[in-house]
Amino acid sequence: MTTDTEPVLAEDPITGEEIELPADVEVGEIIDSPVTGTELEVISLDPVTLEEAPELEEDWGE
Amino acid sequence: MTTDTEPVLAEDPITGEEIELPADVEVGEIIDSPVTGTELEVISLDPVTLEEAPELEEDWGE
Amino acid sequence: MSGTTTAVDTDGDRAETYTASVVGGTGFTGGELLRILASHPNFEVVQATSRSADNMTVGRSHPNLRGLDLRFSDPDDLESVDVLFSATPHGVSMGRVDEYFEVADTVVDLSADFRLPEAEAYDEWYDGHESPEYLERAEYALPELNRENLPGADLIAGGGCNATATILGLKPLVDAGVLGPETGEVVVDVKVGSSEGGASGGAASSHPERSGVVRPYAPTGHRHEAEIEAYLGLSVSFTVHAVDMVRGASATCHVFPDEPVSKADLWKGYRGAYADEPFMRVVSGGGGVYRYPEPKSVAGTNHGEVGFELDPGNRRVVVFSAIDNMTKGSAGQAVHAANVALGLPETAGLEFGGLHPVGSP
Amino acid sequence: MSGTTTAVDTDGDRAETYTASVVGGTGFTGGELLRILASHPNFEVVQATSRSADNMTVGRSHPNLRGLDLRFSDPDDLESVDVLFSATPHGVSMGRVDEYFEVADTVVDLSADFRLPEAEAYDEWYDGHESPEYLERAEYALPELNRENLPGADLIAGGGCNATATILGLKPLVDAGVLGPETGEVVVDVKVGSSEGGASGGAASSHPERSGVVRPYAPTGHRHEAEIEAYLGLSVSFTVHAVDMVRGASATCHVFPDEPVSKADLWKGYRGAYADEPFMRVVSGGGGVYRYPEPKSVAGTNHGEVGFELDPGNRRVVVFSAIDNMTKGSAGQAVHAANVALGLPETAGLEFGGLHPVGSP
Amino acid sequence: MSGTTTAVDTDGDRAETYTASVVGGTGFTGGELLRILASHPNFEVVQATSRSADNMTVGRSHPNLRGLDLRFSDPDDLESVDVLFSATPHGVSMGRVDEYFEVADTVVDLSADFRLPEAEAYDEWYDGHESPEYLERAEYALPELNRENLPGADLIAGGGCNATATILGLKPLVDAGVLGPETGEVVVDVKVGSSEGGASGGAASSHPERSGVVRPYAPTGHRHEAEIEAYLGLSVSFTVHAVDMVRGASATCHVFPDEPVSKADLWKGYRGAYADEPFMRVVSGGGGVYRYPEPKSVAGTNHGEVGFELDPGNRRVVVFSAIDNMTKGSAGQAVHAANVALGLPETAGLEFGGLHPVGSP
Amino acid sequence: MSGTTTAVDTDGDRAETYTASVVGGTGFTGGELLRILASHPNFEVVQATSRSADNMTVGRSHPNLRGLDLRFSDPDDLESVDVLFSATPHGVSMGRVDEYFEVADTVVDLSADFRLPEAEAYDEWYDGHESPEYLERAEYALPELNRENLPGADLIAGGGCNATATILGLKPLVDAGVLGPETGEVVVDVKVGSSEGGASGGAASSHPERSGVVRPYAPTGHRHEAEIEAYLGLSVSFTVHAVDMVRGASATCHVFPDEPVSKADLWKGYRGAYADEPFMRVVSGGGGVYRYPEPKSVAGTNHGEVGFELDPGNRRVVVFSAIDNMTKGSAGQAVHAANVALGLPETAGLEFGGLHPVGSP
Ligand SMILES: NC(=O)c1ccc[n+]([C@@H]2O[C@H](COP(=O)([O-])OP(=O)(O)OC[C@H]3O[C@@H](n4cnc5c(N)ncnc54)[C@H](OP(=O)(O)O)[C@@H]3O)[C@@H](O)[C@H]2O)c1
Ligand SMILES: NC(=O)c1ccc[n+]([C@@H]2O[C@H](COP(=O)([O-])OP(=O)(O)OC[C@H]3O[C@@H](n4cnc5c(N)ncnc54)[C@H](OP(=O)(O)O)[C@@H]3O)[C@@H](O)[C@H]2O)c1
Ligand SMILES: NC(=O)c1ccc[n+]([C@@H]2O[C@H](COP(=O)([O-])OP(=O)(O)OC[C@H]3O[C@@H](n4cnc5c(N)ncnc54)[C@H](OP(=O)(O)O)[C@@H]3O)[C@@H](O)[C@H]2O)c1
Ligand SMILES: NC(=O)c1ccc[n+]([C@@H]2O[C@H](COP(=O)([O-])OP(=O)(O)OC[C@H]3O[C@@H](n4cnc5c(N)ncnc54)[C@H](OP(=O)(O)O)[C@@H]3O)[C@@H](O)[C@H]2O)c1
Ligand SMILES: [Zn+2]
Ligand SMILES: [Zn+2]
Repeated sequence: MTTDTEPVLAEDPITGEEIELPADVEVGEIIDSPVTGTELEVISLDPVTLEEAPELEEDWGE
Repeated sequence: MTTDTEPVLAEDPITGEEIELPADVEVGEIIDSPVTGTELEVISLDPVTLEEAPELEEDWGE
Repeated sequence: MSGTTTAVDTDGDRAETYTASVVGGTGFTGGELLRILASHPNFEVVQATSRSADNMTVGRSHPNLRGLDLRFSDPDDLESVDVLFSATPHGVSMGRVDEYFEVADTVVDLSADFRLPEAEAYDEWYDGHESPEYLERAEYALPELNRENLPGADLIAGGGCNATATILGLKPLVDAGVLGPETGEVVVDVKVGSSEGGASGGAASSHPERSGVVRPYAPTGHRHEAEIEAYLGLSVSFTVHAVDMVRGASATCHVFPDEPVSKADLWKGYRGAYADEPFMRVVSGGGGVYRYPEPKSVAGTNHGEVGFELDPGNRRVVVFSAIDNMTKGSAGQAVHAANVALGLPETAGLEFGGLHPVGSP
Repeated sequence: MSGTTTAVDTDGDRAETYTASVVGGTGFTGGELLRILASHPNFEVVQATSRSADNMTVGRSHPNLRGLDLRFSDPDDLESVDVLFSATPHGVSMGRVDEYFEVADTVVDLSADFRLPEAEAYDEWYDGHESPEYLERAEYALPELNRENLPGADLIAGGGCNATATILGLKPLVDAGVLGPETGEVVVDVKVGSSEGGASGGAASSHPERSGVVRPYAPTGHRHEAEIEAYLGLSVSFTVHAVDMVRGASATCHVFPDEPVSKADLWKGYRGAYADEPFMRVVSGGGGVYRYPEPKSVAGTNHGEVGFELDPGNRRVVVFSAIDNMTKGSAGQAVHAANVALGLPETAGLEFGGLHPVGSP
Repeated sequence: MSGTTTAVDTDGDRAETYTASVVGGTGFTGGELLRILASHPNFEVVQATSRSADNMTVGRSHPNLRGLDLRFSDPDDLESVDVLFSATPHGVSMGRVDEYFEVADTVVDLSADFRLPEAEAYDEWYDGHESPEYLERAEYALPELNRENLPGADLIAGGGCNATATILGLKPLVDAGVLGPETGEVVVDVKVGSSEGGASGGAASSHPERSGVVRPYAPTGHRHEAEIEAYLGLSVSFTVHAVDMVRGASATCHVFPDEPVSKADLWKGYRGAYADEPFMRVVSGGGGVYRYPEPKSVAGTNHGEVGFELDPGNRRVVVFSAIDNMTKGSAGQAVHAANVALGLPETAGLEFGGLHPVGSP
Repeated sequence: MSGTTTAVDTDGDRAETYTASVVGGTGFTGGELLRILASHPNFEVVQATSRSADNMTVGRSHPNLRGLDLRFSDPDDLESVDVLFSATPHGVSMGRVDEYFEVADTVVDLSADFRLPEAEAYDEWYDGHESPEYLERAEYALPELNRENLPGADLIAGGGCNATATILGLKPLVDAGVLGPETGEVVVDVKVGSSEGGASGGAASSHPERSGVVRPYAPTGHRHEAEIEAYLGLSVSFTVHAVDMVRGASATCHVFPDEPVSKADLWKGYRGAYADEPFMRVVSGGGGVYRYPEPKSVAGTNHGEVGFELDPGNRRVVVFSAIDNMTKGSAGQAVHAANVALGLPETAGLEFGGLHPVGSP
């Protein structure tokens, strides 16, 4: 995959593994972890810090 | 239900309850219990004695 | 022969009760007959026959009838009843009809054995007929088509499910003169559920092979064409597809009238035809999810839905007709006809109005 | 407040008729309530509400109710009735219950709003409760559990469908002392149909995504655990899966009794528990295709089926329980409870016995 | 503009690799494009766009692509590529086509925006066209119809799925002179799966409402008629039904030739037409369960099956045609056309042959 | 005995090609083997046997293999091959294994005949064993469990599909010491599709009876318990339900560890266990529609998905495991094992990644 800007690195809050995120992530954005699929909220940039996003149960459930 | 011949009575081998069977049951016949649905084999007549029929697993299973 | 008994119903009224038996009680339409008759206010079920499940409880075959205190009996040991319903494969009833009339006053047969008025038609579409002398005596069961001849009839022949859907859809056009033997091609493209094949299905009706299909199962030459020709006077181009539902028959009829018709004409014709019919509904356009007839809307009921649409140029009328093959297409139709024949209220035993939502009905 | 009217039924008898309305009439359980009430001998439907389909015919939402001459009204314009049924999402009724009692003598709520006896449980499992003062007054609808407290009740709380299936399956074991708060793990593995999600489903309930699934939709932490704990006194390990059917909830309960039990014990316990219940059947083993409880056998009906099997070493009891979530699991249970509360025959309006064969019900 | 790169494949050969992006990557056909391109030996996927899931992984939308290391990007940030595939709703591409050609050499559009050769047709069947100047430049994607014009084409318009099924079924008859503009009525009765409605389905496509249906969803006036007219020169009577499958489009065409044809003629015509086609199969009669074309037989593949049957009187030819709407009916057809346009092996990336048994595919 | 041939592949490289035959070629897993082998770069199919369809084309049974130029042969006329795959009902291979080794160097058996290491287990769970001398020689096929013993193995025993799903789900917990023979109850609640029953299904697997079910088909005493015990050293409480899909097996395992575990522990254990496995994915939580393992996500592929969730109190771990019974659960596993045994690339012939959307796979 070619991109104009390099991906940024961050730590996966669940597994502690280093993960790659797109260069243009913003504070408050919800993004899924490439390791666990968990939805993460971007808490801060530089360095990028992530936190598990509150689950939107109703969004999915029956 | 009208029938020409009266039903016969027997003891359900699982629950001990008295059950009604058709008048024309024969030894060796497989018949289902009206109480439990279990398949029963007619072991003897007069009085009618019943026993749980060996399960034909393959008949049903996947 | 069993005399008609006079029962006292729960409200203290006097009402007719007729005794009835079902030949072919393990089958799908036989089970449906038992279901309807068991809760019918004017019928008392005497026997249900089976060769393969003789002496077993009816609920073992039909889990919805577990509450019924009845065991299958041998089809050779028929007791006297008022009405004998037969739901056996084609060819059985024509060989046993004399016997049936020895034990019953009225015989209602769900197979094709007495549906066609002419013995020749059996030579052409089936393997001939063993008891052609009964053909004239038989009345076609569908009340929407043949109500006037049913009262007092003692041999009633249930219609084919695909034929029923087609006849119900096209009859108003025939009556209105929009469609006749001289009109051009009438294409009838039918979609049916798996219960139409009966309880004894082979490899093609196993779940892995039958799930999710759109399968041309009668591309041409389907025998129900003969019924449509006999009762509507039309030769139609008929094709049947199996689709993934259990109950239901849906006929889409493509008609090209000689003279242009308008939507108002069609509404008038269809509403007029079915206004007094207790089981027919015209459904055509409108809002929401269910805008045209579909089997889901009538599943489990004796209702039929018909509707239509016009091509932009008014050149083609598309008629949609949907029934449940197990009720309106067979067992329900048979009981409806019996109700008419015996002078009972037409909807007796057939009041269930269906469910929503319902899956593959 | 509307007085109870005394109607004259078609047979000339005098019978109680109660007026009733349904809040949430476009919804799935609201539609099911309307279906049942419309053919119930003792109810007359006055209103069905909808905000989104105000003034539209009821049949536009529910094709099985096309014959019903009724249009949706605004939920803010409630007329006085004897019984008000509410079938809205969780949280609506707790905010409107005062209002409901202004127009109705009896309120039957299908949501979770009044199911749990303690306000604290709402803090723990939901987002708290707006009208905790009603919690004591409310009676849990399930007659098999709470029949003695229903007569005369004026606030009835319908059970959750998964909780209902579980409670019906396990209660006989609790009553027999086989299972209690001290017993080891009880695993309840539930499989449900898509109607459980209601009419307003999102992406996960679209046909392409939802067809053919076995999808863990509530792996842990399902709110129905609270109900089971409240009414059976058991803490269970609860997991719910979506499977490909529209109607139905099936609970498989894995129980490890401290003391060995025999099959005869189990038959005795279950038969004893449900012998007099008009809607419960014990189905366990036997021949044919339908040997254990399954949703197909009860689809469209208010019946519940329970059954069991023992591990070869008698170490584990597996209990199967099957209901239709739309009837026994919600609308049917609500009407059943209302029947008991008002002193009507328990099965009134709930006689439909189901179909065979039936697809994905 | 991105230059064509020359890659070294795993076997050490030199092979062309083209860069490609997909606009509309969360959609059903967009996901199918990504699936095919990701394992295509000659394509490298650069971007997949989404407005609603920007920056999320592609595998979150399409679980079969969890192994793909790619996140959605904003459709406004398109990078330069060799080939841009667009899989957006009708009307989007016609407004962005200039922009697309700024970033890509070749544009393959799956919507209806460039399918019809004449701008007037867009006025008649759609809401007009924003970029009519591109219509002549566009080539219809279906290689079986338009192979000779595809090499070098830089704007390729994917066919409609129902039109594709119909065209594949009828073209051999047209080529053989059995069918032409002067022939009488041609009725095309189509049955389609739920994926045809795309990923954003509303109430009618929720699982409870959509399961088990035979639902007339386009009784008359379907826009694909325009395509069939444009490419076969035939005006057909077209009706589309939704049935219970996810993938699949099946067209049953009822044709009444002026001159009698024989089965041998038909076999000759169809075999001749498709003998050299890598994706077409003629299936007509024979034994076993799968005797005629059906969607299950081609599910997940880029194959098309066609077959036929004659009425007893040879009056009518019934033609059956089955495809998977997601592959042969859209994404597969698009890649097939791109393969031809770029001079790649026709079957590259499209080799998957399907499964048996398979449910509702 | 057939010598290993050295073929020249399309790219001019030299690669091993092994000849292979399939006994039981009309069956479901036999058909799946043929599908995989036919497009496998290192296998050449020599024979597929059938008693019932001898001399018929393979495509007649399996429509996806219509392109394959092969006819069934009699199982008594086996030619020499490198690898013989046998996909017959339990009991056939144990009687013919000597014969198989006369014609083949390597035998891969998909039945239960060589799965269990001890002859006594066959006495307990089956009807004894005819060729117990082969049991030690046989290697269990599942590479995730037994990779180190497969290279060079000449008798390979494919795992049971339900056992495979369970073993894949629980093995990481066993390896991590969370679960062991001393841990309390492990409940395994399995849901399977109809293809598990094979092609010769009876009444219970007919479409009308099997559609839409949640049917307890092996309440207790399922033979796969023996495999799980043999290979994981765990005695599990096992219950299997039939649900409405064609392909797929989904195991939900309820585990109660002695020591509390955290989600991070679980992630670490599962990621660690499967990080290098080409076919395993950990799917647990996250957004979108597909948050946990489900059969739809792996349908048609050799992938397995596992995931987990914790009860609020961390008391219970729920493990979900989903495979396609026809691939990972039988034919795919068998080819995967053969690849390992013969030193071929593990994923050869098994690259298909699945579809989205897909119905009941
Ligand atoms: N299914 C439909 O939708 C439908 C619609 C309209 C009309 N029909 C017609 O209704 C009839 C029954 O159809 P079905 O679908 O219910 O079939 P089915 O499920 O196969 O049932 C046939 C029944 O007939 C019994 N039977 C078979 N041969 C018999 C014989 N020689 N003597 C006595 N009993 C015999 C069978 O039971 P045992 O073997 O246990 O005796 C079984 O109970 C057919 O003629 C069919 O064309 C069916
Ligand atoms: N589905 C089941 O199997 C099941 C089983 C047991 C219990 N329940 C419970 O029954 C209740 C209804 O479930 P359902 O499945 O029928 O849901 P549903 O199909 O989504 O229907 C909800 C109904 O409530 C109406 N509504 C929503 N918000 C409202 C408001 N603020 N004020 C007034 N009306 C409102 C909606 O109509 P408008 O938007 O048109 O007003 C709709 O008619 C829920 O509490 C559910 O938990 C459901
Ligand atoms: N489904 C079929 O069987 C089939 C067959 C033949 C042809 N087609 C045609 O293929 C096209 C796509 O169909 P589909 O079924 O894949 O639809 P779909 O599932 O609804 O997907 C549409 C996609 O387009 C994106 N999108 C919507 N509006 C957009 C806009 N204004 N700008 C950029 N992206 C936009 C959506 O994603 P975001 O909202 O996230 O951006 C989504 O990814 C349609 O034109 C359809 O007619 C479909
Ligand atoms: N289905 C699954 O998901 C699955 C998963 C794991 C393991 N397995 C195992 O794989 C094996 C095959 O299962 P299946 O589902 O493919 O069964 P199936 O569809 O019933 O096929 C069985 C095949 O064996 C042939 N056959 C039967 N008896 C034979 C005999 N005595 N000699 C030679 N051939 C015989 C049959 O063909 P003819 O009658 O034409 O000869 C047929 O081709 C079974 O042992 C099963 O336990 C199946
Ligand atoms: Zn479905
Ligand atoms: Zn299905």
